Amino acid sequence: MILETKALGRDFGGLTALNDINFAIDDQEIVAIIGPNGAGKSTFFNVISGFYPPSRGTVSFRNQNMTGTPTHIFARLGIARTFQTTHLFYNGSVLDNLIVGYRQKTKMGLFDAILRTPRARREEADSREKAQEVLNFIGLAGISTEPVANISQESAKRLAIGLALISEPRLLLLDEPAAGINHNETKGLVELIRKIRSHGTTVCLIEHKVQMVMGLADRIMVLNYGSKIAEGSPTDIGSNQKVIEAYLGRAHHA
Amino acid sequence: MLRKSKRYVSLLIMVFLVVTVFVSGCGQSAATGQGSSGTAKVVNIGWTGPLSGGAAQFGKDTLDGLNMAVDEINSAGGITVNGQKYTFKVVALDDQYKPDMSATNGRRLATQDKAPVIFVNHAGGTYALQQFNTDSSNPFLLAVHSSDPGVAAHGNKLTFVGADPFTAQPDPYSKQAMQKFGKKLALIPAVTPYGQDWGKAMTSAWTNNGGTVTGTFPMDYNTETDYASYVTKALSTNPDVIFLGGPSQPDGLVIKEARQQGFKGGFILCDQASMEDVAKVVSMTDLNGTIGFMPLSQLSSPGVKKFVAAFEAKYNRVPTFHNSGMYYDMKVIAKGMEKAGSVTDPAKILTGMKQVLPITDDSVPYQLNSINDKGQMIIGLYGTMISNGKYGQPFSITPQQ
Amino acid sequence: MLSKNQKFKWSWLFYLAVLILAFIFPALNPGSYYIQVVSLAFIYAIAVYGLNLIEGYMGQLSLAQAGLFGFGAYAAALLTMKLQLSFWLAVPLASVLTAVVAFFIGLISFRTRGHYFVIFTLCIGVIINLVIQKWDAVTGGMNGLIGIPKPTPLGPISFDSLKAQYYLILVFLLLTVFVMYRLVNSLIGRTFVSIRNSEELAAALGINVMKNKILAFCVAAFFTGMAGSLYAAFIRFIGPDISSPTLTFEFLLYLLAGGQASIAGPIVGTLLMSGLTESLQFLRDYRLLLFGPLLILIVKFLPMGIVGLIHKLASRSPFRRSAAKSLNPSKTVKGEGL
Amino acid sequence: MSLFIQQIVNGLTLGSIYCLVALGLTLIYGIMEVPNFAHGHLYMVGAYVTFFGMTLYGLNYWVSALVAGIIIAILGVITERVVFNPLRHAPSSNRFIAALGAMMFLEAAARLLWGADFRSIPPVYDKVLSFAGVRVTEQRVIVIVAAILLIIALNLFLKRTIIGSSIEAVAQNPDGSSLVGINVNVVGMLTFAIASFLAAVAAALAGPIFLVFPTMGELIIMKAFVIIVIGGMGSIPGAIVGGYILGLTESLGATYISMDYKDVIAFLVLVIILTIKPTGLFAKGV
Repeated sequence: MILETKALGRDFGGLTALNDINFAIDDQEIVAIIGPNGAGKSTFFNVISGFYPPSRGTVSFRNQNMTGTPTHIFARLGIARTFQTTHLFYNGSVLDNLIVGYRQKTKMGLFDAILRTPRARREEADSREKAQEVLNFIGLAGISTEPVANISQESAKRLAIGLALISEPRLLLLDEPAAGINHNETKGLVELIRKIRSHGTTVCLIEHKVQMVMGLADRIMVLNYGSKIAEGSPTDIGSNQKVIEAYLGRAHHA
Repeated sequence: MLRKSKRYVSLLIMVFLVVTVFVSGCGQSAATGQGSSGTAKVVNIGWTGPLSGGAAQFGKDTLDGLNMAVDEINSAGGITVNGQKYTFKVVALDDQYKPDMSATNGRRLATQDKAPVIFVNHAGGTYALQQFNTDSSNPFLLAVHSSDPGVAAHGNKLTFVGADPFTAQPDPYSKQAMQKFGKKLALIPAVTPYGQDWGKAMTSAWTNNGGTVTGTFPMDYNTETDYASYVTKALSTNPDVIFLGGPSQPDGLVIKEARQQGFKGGFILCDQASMEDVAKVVSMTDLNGTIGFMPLSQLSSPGVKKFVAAFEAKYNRVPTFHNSGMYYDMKVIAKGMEKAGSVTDPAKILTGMKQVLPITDDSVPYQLNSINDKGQMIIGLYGTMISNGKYGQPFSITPQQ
Repeated sequence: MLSKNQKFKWSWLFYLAVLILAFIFPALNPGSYYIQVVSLAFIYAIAVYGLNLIEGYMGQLSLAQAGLFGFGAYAAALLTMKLQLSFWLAVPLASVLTAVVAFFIGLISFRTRGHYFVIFTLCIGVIINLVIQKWDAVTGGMNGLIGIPKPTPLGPISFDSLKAQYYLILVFLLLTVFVMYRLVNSLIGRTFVSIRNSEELAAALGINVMKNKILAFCVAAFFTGMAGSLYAAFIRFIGPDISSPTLTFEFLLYLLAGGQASIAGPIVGTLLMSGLTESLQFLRDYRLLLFGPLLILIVKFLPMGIVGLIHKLASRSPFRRSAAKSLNPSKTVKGEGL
Repeated sequence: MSLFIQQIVNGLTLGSIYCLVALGLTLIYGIMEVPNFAHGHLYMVGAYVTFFGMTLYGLNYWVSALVAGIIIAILGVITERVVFNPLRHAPSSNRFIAALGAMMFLEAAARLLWGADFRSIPPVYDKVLSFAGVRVTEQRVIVIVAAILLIIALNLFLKRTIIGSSIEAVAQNPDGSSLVGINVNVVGMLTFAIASFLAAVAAALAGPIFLVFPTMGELIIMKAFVIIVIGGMGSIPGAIVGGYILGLTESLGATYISMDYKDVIAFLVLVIILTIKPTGLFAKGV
């Protein structure tokens, strides 16, 4: 078990966005979280990646209670995440974008930077090397010098994942990785996610493309109105009456 | 495409706005200085002071006087030094009241324009210029129009202060006010250095004459929006007389507010305010019992009459004391150059200026007595008290030599 | 971002030429007026480099900069006048003190974000200005401080002449540019830029956003304070005006005109605007009338200033066109931060 | 005691002016997310228009005030169109900088066209009312009463009219309201018009008591920012309460605490409040 939430809840003002979620992610699993719009998926993600403190309950990562830990510490302990909107650093090339991802592993300070101490040189070389390595891994080595503003949506998605991977996280949280890309590109992405898992990283993703999730995930959690309504293997979920109702019910309302 | 064209529209509007204001304003600015005529050589006279920013009006007031003096001298054929005719040209640079810009302007006037004399009308600029006006490479005479006694106090050998130090005023003012209203004084000085020094001088003059000070309420006349709370507080100490240390119009509003809150006593104005401007915002009846600088136009000496008439003819308005300062300073400088036989050596010019004093004829509005060893000119100035809605008789506030 | 590519050699050559020009400039005998203008522009440029780090690279618009400039100036002036410290001790000490003050300001002000941060820092600037005005016992109040000593001679080198002072200021400027160059091209500089682009992503990458913001603010304050202390020793008279928000707005104008988030921007902008201010002397009030619309036009049409424009023109060649596009910061607004 | 009451009256007068200016500022911020630094300068231009209306064209005081309101409202709309609207999607610091630019322009233009000297709007209601040892001019009473009436009118407008409630809707959710058919552009212009109108009327009300000069806007805008940050940027009740609090604090602070550090107090209060609550006292949303 790598991550566990107990009775997790989160309120906004008077509204309950998350209610009493008990969930666990095992080592080297691919887990997906699905649910209709507004079901609380993003809130759940934000809580387990440290962006929102929970209103109730606990999050523990590798048996360590994370409640009250600052966001950047989540990342340093090994939880990396991507965002729904692809946040990339538009100035600079694909390679440049990746380098800063390695910052958390480096120790150089102000004076190292100004005086270019051996440590600064070594760490900058490491970052570059690591970035190159990740580029190869995510399959963007060919466009490493291309300015980010020019690359395709798919490459941007891969790059965002690469940025999360460069610090070698134990748990990777992907927020709608396949949004805005076509069917073929989605296939490629699925391959990449599998490859990430095979290198020892646990993956948890939110996704709208149910079909993709069914083929990819080991286990699925379904949220509706902030509560967990189902959890299980893709086949279990596919036949779960509550899940079908939740999706259809919403569809009827809309 | 739509977005793009919108951007150009807004660009056009903006350019249009700039051009409009530009063109509408350009007509107002008149060219200063005159070209040389005949065989006369031109001596540049430098000026640095605020022409933009909050103090721009004060800057323009002093510059007008200087321009008028130079025009008069030039149209009379200039000055003759060692057989050579010279005319003057004013080179005025804006420093926005900032000392570093005064310093930059000073360098420019001294080296580019070879000005032997540079006028400045504020203490900060004076201090910045005093750092290098005696440098052997480009020395120049610093002609300061400020009644701040500090500017002459630093022992700078090439500084000429063409206005009386204000320290001469509090004593006669105190005597007048005490006699008429009583011995209790409240002060509302400005927070500026000048205002605070004035407040201190006023306090010591008042107590030396046997009065008591009920309270001091320093006010930032430039940033305060509503003077009422100061007036209320000052009045709560029951003074007989209130000293005001601000510029004319704010002083006027304070007086009006005080009268409206029921104050019946007298006021003393510092010399930053001119009574004629104060009277623009408050009625003469409310001003009864106000003591301050005698308005230039109310004096009846031939020198004043001549100056006022000439100024009105040239600028189409009645001059105040501030308009006259650099006028008579320039007259003294021109005469000093002739006497010294040099238009380039500032030390000689200053010595020459000392030798041409006193000037008591009608070429200058005030009697110019002497220049002391600190470069401070001693002038015969007058104060007055308003009573029955009219300016009273002038009384002398000439400092002790 | 700058990295090892072939464009470099050309720009180095260009920078070398500029450097040589800066060194031989007084020898060309331009007259003390021009030396004065350029020296003053150099001093302001140092302060603008500070603003460039915090606003340009970090995206945090601090309007407390003139307050910090004033603080540095008064600190240096008081250290030399009251404690008789030598210039060489007073300047670093004043700069460090400014950074320390900035540390505490940063600790509080970075709790706020966006417009609140801007207004908060503006208020800090106003408070510093007001305290300088009112605390006459130490600061001389509105009178200011007169007669600040010239830079202490360094062995046989004296700094009495204007030319010597010019070189002194130039050395400080070069030091500033060097440090800034090293900083922004390091991992730390990348970290700052990542925070500008998206505080969320930076935090998700394990970057301590608060700590980095404070670090950048302190470094910016160090140089701003240094500029202030050089100003004090150069003009030798200081008054409360040098800490007024108006000066911050001028710094901002210099920075935007030159181009934010570039190493050349601050010096280009400051020299250009100082030159423009001087050469437009005859326009007086109209000059100020131009600066406002200029600011708006720059923000709208030239968000990366003159330097950005030059980059854009230089990269009009077919393969570099895209790089220019990526300089447009409006594309980086995905983050929550400023 | 009469000192206290006198200062309360002074504080209320000042607070009324602060209120009207801060209301416009907060309205603009709430709708457009623009920290309009030029707002104080629109107030200044409003004072000049009133002044010239009365002295040059001999208009009645109230007519001049109305004319000033309308002219400044138009000027406000122009500012919105030319300066802020094109920057709607730019980073927020750019809008801030553009506002500074607009401010510099207006101040320089005013100084150029009308000179730097102080002017004063001729007093109309100069009679002194006296009760219980307190003396107040009619003009001050007018300022206080008119401000209250304007605040009520603004609230009625926002709550009771369709246009007004659409302004409120945009303030609460700019993206959502454009979906339900409210023209965000029109609302933006209307907001600027109303805010600028309020500023100009405030200037006309204050004119006979205060002085008119090109930098008068700088002082009031700083205070107005303090008010709306204290009150929560975008909050209308916050601006009203904040305005009166600051006016009273200033007049009473000057009396009972320190005249020297009176201005520091206002900014210090702001810093303390933001230190404790980084989003202001009555911030809307999170």
